[in-house]
Amino acid sequence: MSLVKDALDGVKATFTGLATTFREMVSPPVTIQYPEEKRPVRTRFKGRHVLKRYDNGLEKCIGCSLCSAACPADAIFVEAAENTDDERYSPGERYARVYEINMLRCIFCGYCEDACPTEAIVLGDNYELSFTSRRSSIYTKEFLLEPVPEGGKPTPQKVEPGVYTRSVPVMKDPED
Amino acid sequence: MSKEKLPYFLLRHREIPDLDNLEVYRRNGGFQAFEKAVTQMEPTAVTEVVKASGLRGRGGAGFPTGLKWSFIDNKNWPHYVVANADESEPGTFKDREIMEGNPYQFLEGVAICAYAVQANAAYIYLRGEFWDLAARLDQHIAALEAAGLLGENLFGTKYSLRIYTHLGAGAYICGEETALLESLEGKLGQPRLRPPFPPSYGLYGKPTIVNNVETLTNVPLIIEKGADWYRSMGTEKSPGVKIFSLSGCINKPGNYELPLGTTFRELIFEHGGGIPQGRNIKAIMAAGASSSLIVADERALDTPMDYESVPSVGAQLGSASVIVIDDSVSIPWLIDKTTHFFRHESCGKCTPCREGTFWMSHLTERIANGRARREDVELLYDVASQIRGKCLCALGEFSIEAVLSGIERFRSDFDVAVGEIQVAAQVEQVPASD
Amino acid sequence: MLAEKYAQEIQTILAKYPPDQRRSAVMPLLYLAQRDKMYVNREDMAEIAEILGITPTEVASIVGFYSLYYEEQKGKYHIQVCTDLPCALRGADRFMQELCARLNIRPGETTADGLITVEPVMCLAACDKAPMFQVQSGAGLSYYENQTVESALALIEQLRLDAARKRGRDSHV
Amino acid sequence: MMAKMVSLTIDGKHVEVPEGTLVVNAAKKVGVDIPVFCYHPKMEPVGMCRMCLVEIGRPMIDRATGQPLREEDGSLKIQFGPKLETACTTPVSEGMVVLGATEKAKAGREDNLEFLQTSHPLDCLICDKGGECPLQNLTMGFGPGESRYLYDEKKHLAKHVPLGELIYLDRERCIQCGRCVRFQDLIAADPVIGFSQRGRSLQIVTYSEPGFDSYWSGNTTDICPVGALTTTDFRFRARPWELRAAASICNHCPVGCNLTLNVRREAVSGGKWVVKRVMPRQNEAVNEIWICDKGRLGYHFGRQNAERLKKPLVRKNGELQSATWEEALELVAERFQGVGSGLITLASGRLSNEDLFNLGKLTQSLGGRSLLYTSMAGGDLTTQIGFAPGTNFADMGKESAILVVGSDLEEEAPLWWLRVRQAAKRGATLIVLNARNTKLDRDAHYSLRFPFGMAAAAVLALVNALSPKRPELPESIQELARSNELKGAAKAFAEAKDAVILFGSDGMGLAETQALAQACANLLLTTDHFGRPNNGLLGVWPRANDQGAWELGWQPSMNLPADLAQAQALYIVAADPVSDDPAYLNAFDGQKFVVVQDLYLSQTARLADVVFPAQSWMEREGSYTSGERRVQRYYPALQPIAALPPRVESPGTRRAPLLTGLRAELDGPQADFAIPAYLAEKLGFEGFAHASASLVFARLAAETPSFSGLTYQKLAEVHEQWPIVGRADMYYGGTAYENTQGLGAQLALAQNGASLLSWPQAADFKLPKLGGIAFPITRLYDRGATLMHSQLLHKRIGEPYIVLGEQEANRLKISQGGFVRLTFTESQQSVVVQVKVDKNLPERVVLAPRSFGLPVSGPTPVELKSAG
Repeated sequence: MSLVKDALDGVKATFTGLATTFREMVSPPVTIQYPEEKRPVRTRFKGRHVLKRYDNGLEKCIGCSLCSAACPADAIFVEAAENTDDERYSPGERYARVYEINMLRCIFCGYCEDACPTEAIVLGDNYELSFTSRRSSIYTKEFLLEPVPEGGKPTPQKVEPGVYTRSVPVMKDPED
Repeated sequence: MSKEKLPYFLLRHREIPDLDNLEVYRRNGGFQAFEKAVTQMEPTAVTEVVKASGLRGRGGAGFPTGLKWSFIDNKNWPHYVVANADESEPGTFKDREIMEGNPYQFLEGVAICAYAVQANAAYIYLRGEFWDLAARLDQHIAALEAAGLLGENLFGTKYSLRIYTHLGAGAYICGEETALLESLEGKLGQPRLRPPFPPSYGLYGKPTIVNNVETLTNVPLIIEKGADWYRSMGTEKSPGVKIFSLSGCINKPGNYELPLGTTFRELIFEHGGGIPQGRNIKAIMAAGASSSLIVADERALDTPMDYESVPSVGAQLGSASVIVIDDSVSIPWLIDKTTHFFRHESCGKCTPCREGTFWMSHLTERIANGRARREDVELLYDVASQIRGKCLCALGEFSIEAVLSGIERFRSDFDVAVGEIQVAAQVEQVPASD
Repeated sequence: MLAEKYAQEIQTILAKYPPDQRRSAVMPLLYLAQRDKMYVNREDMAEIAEILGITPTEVASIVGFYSLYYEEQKGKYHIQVCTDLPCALRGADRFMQELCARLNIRPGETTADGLITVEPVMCLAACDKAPMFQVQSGAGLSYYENQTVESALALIEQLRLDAARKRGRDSHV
Repeated sequence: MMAKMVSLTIDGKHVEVPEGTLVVNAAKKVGVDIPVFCYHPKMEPVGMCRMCLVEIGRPMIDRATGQPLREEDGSLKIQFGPKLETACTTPVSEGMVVLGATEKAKAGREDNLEFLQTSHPLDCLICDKGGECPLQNLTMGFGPGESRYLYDEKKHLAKHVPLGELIYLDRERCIQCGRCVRFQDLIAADPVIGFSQRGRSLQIVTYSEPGFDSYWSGNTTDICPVGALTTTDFRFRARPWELRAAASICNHCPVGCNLTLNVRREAVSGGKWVVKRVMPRQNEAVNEIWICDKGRLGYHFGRQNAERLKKPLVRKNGELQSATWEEALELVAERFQGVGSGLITLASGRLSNEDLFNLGKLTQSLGGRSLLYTSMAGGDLTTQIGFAPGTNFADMGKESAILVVGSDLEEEAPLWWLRVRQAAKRGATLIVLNARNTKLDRDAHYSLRFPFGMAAAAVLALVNALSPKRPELPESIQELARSNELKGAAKAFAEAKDAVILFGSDGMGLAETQALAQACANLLLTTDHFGRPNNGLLGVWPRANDQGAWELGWQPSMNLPADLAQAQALYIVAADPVSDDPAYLNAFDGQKFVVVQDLYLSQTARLADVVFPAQSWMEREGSYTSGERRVQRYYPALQPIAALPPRVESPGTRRAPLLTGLRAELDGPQADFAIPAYLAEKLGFEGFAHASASLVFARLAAETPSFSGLTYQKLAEVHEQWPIVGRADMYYGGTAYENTQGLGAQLALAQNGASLLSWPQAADFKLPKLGGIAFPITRLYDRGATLMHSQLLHKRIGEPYIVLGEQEANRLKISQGGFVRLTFTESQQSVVVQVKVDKNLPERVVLAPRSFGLPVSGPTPVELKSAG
């Protein structure tokens, strides 16, 4: 009895296993053809930082260094300088002349994003962060800045005097 | 209260023509008091007579004059006397009339005060707008020097005295005595920290007596006729006569010299001829723009105007600059006027006054122009209360009186102002400017 | 140069104050400087500073603090209307508005001929005689009380005539 | 005399403080924070900002008995006033009860902060003060959290207002506390900024030319409780929390101000650590919490710029070419060997004690002469009767006398001017004895003028008025000698309990200052004012460590050009004689062997056979001896320049390179003390240390009597100072740094007691009938090597000029700003320079600023001709 039963169980088990195999044979594949093909990230994914611009092309970053102060990994280096109306990078007096993130140190905690008073630094979707040397692990401002939006002008801009006197725009409280 | 008309003591020029002529003034007993003081009295004796007369400062604070003189620091010399003729309180225009009409009595008062504290130099600090007046006073002083009533070795004694005029240049704050002294020293007219008070640390750091024009003008009479005579007028605690400057919604505005203790009713309706166009009286400001708004009810009208009684209706007598407000006036409009004034005149030295008057004036402007949010009246009240008790000098402290009393006592006017209902203001407003 | 032009006046002014307190003379000297042009320029401030042994900044502080001194050229005649509470209760605001309207300016502005500036000011201690104003010019300050718009315009006409006559005289010299 | 002590309680803490102490200070002493904005412990209170409001209660007194009333439990009955009171203006009184944490007091602070915020822009994010801002801190600590003021109604004002090219004003941020205005008026005595307008429009203005014309302007940015005032140097350069701090000592003048160098890595400098700003560091015995603008803004010469020497240079085929240290050292050692007395080592007081010690010792070992490169003598006397340990200007007041002679003190040593002035304000008798008017005259009780060239004679006239041993006085000083003013001054000086003399080199060279020092010493000896605290002689030296050089036995040559000309080998360190006076060119005839050791390739270095690159003071450790004989340590702020790639290491803690062996490892500039030690090693001399400054100092202390007992540890000792600054409560005293790295120590006086010296030469000095005499004067901002790298100050320095009296200018028909051809009678050199006119100068007198390229080392005959 038990022998027969054992044999039957064995067969059953085999087919149960094969059923999975056959099912997976016809279901769509999980793997994608990375890097030709890319999977979308979750909405709250924290990827590589992007430095944002206003619609007119001015940089949102005002060089306040609060991101750098907030960074627990000491990955961010900011060096500010003074804007003039002839050579304006951002609204207000101060802009980031140098903005660097050492991606070897970054832990993607997003504190920089939280600390930013102008919503200039945003952790984006990009997770492709390979580099071949320590030197190239330091992402510069030119690299991090998003492209000039349509209708905007690249920085530095020559602007009307007295228009961009405020560093921090009046922002509504976040609603979510 | 006796009703018989007293002769004029301060505004004597109204009875004696050409009193601004030295001859005329001397013919009417002028400079006898000064001569008597210098030749027959010890300086301290002069102070004692003034003390005994109960004369109190007529500039607003009501501080006993003789007592102030007795505080002069005799360890530090020289001494100075400064006459405060910076009359700038909206609603006050008495000193100007004295100095124009009865200048010699005022100058004699300055001289007696100077003798009492042994000052050899006295300055008359006039507001800059009194340009013509200053020139006339200079002539009067020259006349006195020519007549030997000012200068060296007066009346054959060792005492000498010079009086100088000094013009301000448009700053209400210089009516505050320490700001006045700073201004006289050629600095910004910002109040000093007190103590020390001027009788120990005044002009150029020297003991100085600063008195109002009207106060000093009382002095020759007191010396001439005695303290008891002076005490026979007015009330027990507020003896003497006072000039009440009456202005606003009144038929006969002007200066009225009356004994202290005269009621509001008598001043406004008997002397002032009542309210124009048969309108009703709504409120009274007893001390110019710095005063609380008194609800002009029967009780208030029957209140005697002296230093003790006015507080019973929630106000101060101050300089007795009575502004009458009739029922066509919107109180928010009124306090916008006063806060605008204080904002413009704040010297900027201390934070609550500098920022507070600025903020209040923003709010009152909004309220008066019907642009206010509902909570702005509460906020205005809070801001005004926030200023209280924190300022360096009286300007800031008094800038809130009209605001607080206005909101407390005339709340309905504010409700109208912040409501959607637009009430046509009686007087068109002019954009505020700094 | 003030020191040469007003040597006598300067001495008279300085004599009023103790010798070691010359600084007290800053306000009268500023009036002296303002007489010419109806404003005080930097050179005058520097010269007054020199006379008194203080810095030009200290002189400029005084000019800035007190409202009767001007750092900039405005009209030759400043018509300063008191619009404080007691005067306003007697129609001073309306008076000034109408006056300005008739002169085609706004309060604080100067007429097209550069002669007349109308501005509101704080209390002038003539509350019982409102509407009233003072006229500040090189000649000093004078009060005009119990005014109407018509009487004010008549005065302005007179001031303009005076100015024209003065200009004519100056051009002959 | 001890002040009466008063006891009171503040927020429940019992305090005992001297009578007259302000409540706010008493609170600070027991660690109770009463917030302030306008109050500053170095200035008289004004009670403007109303931030320090507290409840104050006082014991009730029974009018009849005069006794205090008591509660039932026996405690004092306390009466509180109806209003809050300002703690900054209220002096303590016995039994006072101060409450700063009650609801009423807290509400008062909240109210005030809300008021201040109504017009403050809240742009902390980009504000240079953000992070060390009193308004920010106090708002966090005591503020209402939210403002009810409508944002739209905020007043917008100019944010970029240059008060001058050094200081910027942000009108929006200003809270009208007046600290800056009061500082300039009361402490700096330059009321060149002031308030204009009134009420909410009150604003800071300056009408000076150039703007904010004061040597003290930078201090206003320290005490500004908001970011309204910023220096051009630091504006937007970094956030305060990103900076590291290294303790240092200013090396521009002999005061020895304690500094903090704030450093940070800088991308635009290629990622190097750089000094971002210079801040004062508290030392109440030296600079209190102030520094002058030269110290604050003139540091750039020590930075690692492109012009700095990085490698040794050796002359090959007539050209200076890069070489290895090994090569250069080897060559110098070889050439110095056996030169004996033919060697002259010429070094300046820009070097540290350790440098001078090793240089001197090497020279001595070789048998050469060590000469101090200076324009001022008299140090042999200041080492004997200089300031004794415990001397502090802060302790001088009533009963003290201060004589300043031959010195334009604010130009020569700004902080001493400030401290002397304050001593005079406290009641010290200040006697200013000069040939011309100086700023110090304003505060002097006796302001005496002597004829140009008669400084020593004028001091002898003072002695003459006191002493029976009357020195002979020349004719032209007789008038001064007979004056009652001088007699009064002499008497006041003699009768003062304590007295000091500061002598400078205004209008004088070596010979004249030597005579002056001797006369001053005689005056001190005659009046018995030496050898104890707050007495003695102070030299207002041209350089930071001149006193140290004298202490270590360095002396100047009275005839340096001749000495140099005769030498066979020269070792010139931190000195550039050729730029100063082309006459020195004669010494460089190509025959002798010349070694120059410096930061830059100076005019002198260009003539050398070997040039050693030296480290700047901010790259290394060392100590200076101030004029007050206080030895103070400075610490490295930057990593030294290295030709090899730098190791990533944090500065501030790093010590001088530890060299296990010389040669191949040596790279980049070396410390001035190390280079002579390397040479000594090459030459086989014993007893040199090169590994670290502390080792050198240990030897120095062991071998120099006046330094005996001093160690680096001792110099690093600190004690609590008042006022408290630089901690979390920087609102109180400003952003000056607390001193945690050492207050230094004053040198002991020479053991052998001083006795009356011979009278100095004081011959009659007559101005010529023709031509003129150029007298050297010192200007704070000069064209010397240390300032020309600070471009910020260039505008203030200006081009070379001379000063003439009105008569002289009229005679030459020249006015202010005109040009004149100045010919030096002896050398027949001539230059064209601009003229400034000072109406108080006599005829035939030409004032020639030092370090402006004019070869005037002492009174020099010149001829003048208008040059259009």
